[in-house]
Amino acid sequence: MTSVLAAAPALPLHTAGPYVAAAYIVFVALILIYVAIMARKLTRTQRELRELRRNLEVKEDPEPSVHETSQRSERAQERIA
Amino acid sequence: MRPVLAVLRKDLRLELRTFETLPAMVLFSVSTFVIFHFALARSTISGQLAAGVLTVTLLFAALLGSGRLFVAEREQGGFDAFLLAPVDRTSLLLAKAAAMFLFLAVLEVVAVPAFALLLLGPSLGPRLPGLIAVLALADLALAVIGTLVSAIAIHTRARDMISPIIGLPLLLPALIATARAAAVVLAPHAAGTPPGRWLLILALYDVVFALLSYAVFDFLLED
Amino acid sequence: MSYGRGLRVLSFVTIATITLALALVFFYAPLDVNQGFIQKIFYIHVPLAITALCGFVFGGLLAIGHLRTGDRKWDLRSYVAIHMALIFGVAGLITGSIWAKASWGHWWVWSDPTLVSFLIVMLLFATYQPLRFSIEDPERQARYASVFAIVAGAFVPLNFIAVRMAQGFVHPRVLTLTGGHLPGSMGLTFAISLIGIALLYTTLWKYEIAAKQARMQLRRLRRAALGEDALRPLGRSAAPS
Amino acid sequence: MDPAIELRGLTRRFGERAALKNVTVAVPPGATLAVLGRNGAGKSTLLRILATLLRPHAGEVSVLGQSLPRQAHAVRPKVGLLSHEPLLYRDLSGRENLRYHAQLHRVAPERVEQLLEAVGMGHRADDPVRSLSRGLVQRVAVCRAVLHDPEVLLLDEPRANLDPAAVELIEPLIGRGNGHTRVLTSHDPRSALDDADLVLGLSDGMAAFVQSPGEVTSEQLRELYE
Repeated sequence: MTSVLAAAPALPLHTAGPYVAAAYIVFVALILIYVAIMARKLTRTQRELRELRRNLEVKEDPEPSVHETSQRSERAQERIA
Repeated sequence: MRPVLAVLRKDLRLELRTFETLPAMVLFSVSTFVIFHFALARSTISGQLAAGVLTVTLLFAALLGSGRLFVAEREQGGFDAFLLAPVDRTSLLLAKAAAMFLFLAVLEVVAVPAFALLLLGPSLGPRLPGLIAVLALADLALAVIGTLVSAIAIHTRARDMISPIIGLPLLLPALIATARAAAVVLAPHAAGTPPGRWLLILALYDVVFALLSYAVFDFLLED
Repeated sequence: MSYGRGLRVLSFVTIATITLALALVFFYAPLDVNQGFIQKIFYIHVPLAITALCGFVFGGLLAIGHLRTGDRKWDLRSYVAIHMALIFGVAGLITGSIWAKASWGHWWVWSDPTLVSFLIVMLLFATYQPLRFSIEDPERQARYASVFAIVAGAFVPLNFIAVRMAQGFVHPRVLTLTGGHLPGSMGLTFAISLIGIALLYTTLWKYEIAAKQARMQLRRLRRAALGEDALRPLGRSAAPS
Repeated sequence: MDPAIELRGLTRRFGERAALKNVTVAVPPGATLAVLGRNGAGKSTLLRILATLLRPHAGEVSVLGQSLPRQAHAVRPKVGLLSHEPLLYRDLSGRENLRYHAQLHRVAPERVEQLLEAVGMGHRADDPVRSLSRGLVQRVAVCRAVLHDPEVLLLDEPRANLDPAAVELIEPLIGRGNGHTRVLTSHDPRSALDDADLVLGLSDGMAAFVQSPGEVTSEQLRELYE
């Protein structure tokens, strides 16, 4: 491989730059894609957790009192904030 | 050893009764030689090209044959019947690999002369001993990997697809060694002896994967 | 839920190491005499490839744990190890291809045995997911995947020997896997890069397992709290369940 | 006396679905357990676990004092399974099939001839299995199941496809009262009840009842098959 490398002339910076940039961008892009996929999965997990909580609340207490309902919406608002 | 022989005898008897595997392998090989003749637009080949054509043809014929290796066991309850017997599970691996090896040997008895007749430029006679040495080691690799892969694939949905896509990359080192060693043997002018280091690689490959298959085969059977 | 433990510290260490590595690559390591600036790809490509290969072997070792104990958590670990290694491997192949194009003018060269071996290993492991996907029973899927992982893990070194021999010993190699002949400053940069990428692999491995376990726990909770009927049936999947 | 077969809390899953849930039953030596239930209730799964073909996921299973799945190798020579499928190669003759199994089980070939005679297969023993009627195939399958003279017989619908005359022939091999401990399933609960000392009703993998045949009410049977 030395011979192969030696045969290849050193590229000047302005030609080499884009290639090096491309390689590192590939690396960063793959990580970002991975993070995006994981973010989607996380959202789904959170949604299912919310559903589970709602279901459990309905199951335990089919007719929640007004007081509890307002408490719950307060909590929801806190979450949004 | 006794259960191995029992299964092997049963497999050979079944093959003689049905002729489901071997004739297909032979026909496939001969057709492939004809296809290579037209695809390469050559009437005779030698050296690396000849070695490549022969190796690739045998490889695909082996994959074709290994695909049928466990079909009767799966479809006619052979797995259950075998598992009910108080015998070592790995004897099934040994028997199937032995059957596969025998199928390949018989295939080559027909396919290699056919290859010499149809495509090979230099005469086969003086090259035969070297070629037999190379092919024997290659057959061992094909038999072991073919058995292992088809045992994995037999319980999958897409078994006809799974076994070649796993088998081909897994067999690549053996394929490299076979093609390179056979190239020397099939050299155009003077027949060479197969280089030791390729035979060594092939033997190493055979030993490693035979032991590995032996170690993991049990887990492919239990449920 | 033990996989989340230590993940935060590990993440920070990983980020710090990779930042340091990038700084060293671009501001500390000298330009290569022959290759010039283009050689900087080496610091990302080779660690990615080495980590991917080690990840494959790691997945095989974890699969041994599964077959020995029969505990499916090992299968999950093995699956994620191979899954991650595949991603790193793809990154390694692309960066390697870019490097080949820049220095030799072709996107692919057959003259470098390491690159060729790497491609073969990738081809083999690319069948891991389809294999899992085509087995429906989760236990059988786990068992067969482990068998595959062990055989394929052992295949990695054997394949390298065979391909290296196929290319012959004609060329002594500068860029050996360990970076043996590199001048000190380049060697240091390479080592830090390798550690950074390996840490990244470990972090993502732990993270992915934690995420998968969380989802499994959630499903179990749903079943316990709401009964069998509340569960949507699992779709066919290559991932352990 | 220790039970020949003992299940305690046996559970087996296929993926997320439990095929058997917490099944507990004990069968004394020489007794016959009839397993009743609809298709998919877990009957075959139970037989396959006892035959060492499937591993239990939870609970304890012991056959002749050996616990499964750990001592499966010691259990195998002592159980005979007559399953839904005949477990015979279609392209081999009955005799060849049995000889093959005799080799695997280390049984003398004379035993094969003896059995073939006993089930009245002497004249058709060299025909390939695929050319035999289902009733004849079942006779060969019975020979296969009892080839190694097992102490425990696991019978999945043993009388399926058999005419009364053939039932007479195989009765001495797998019937009640020759000392075998038996587990049998049947699509016809009435005949199974006549044949059993103990009845296990399976419903969705759970034991609906375990009691002696005399105590099984038609009410229970109706619920089981509804």
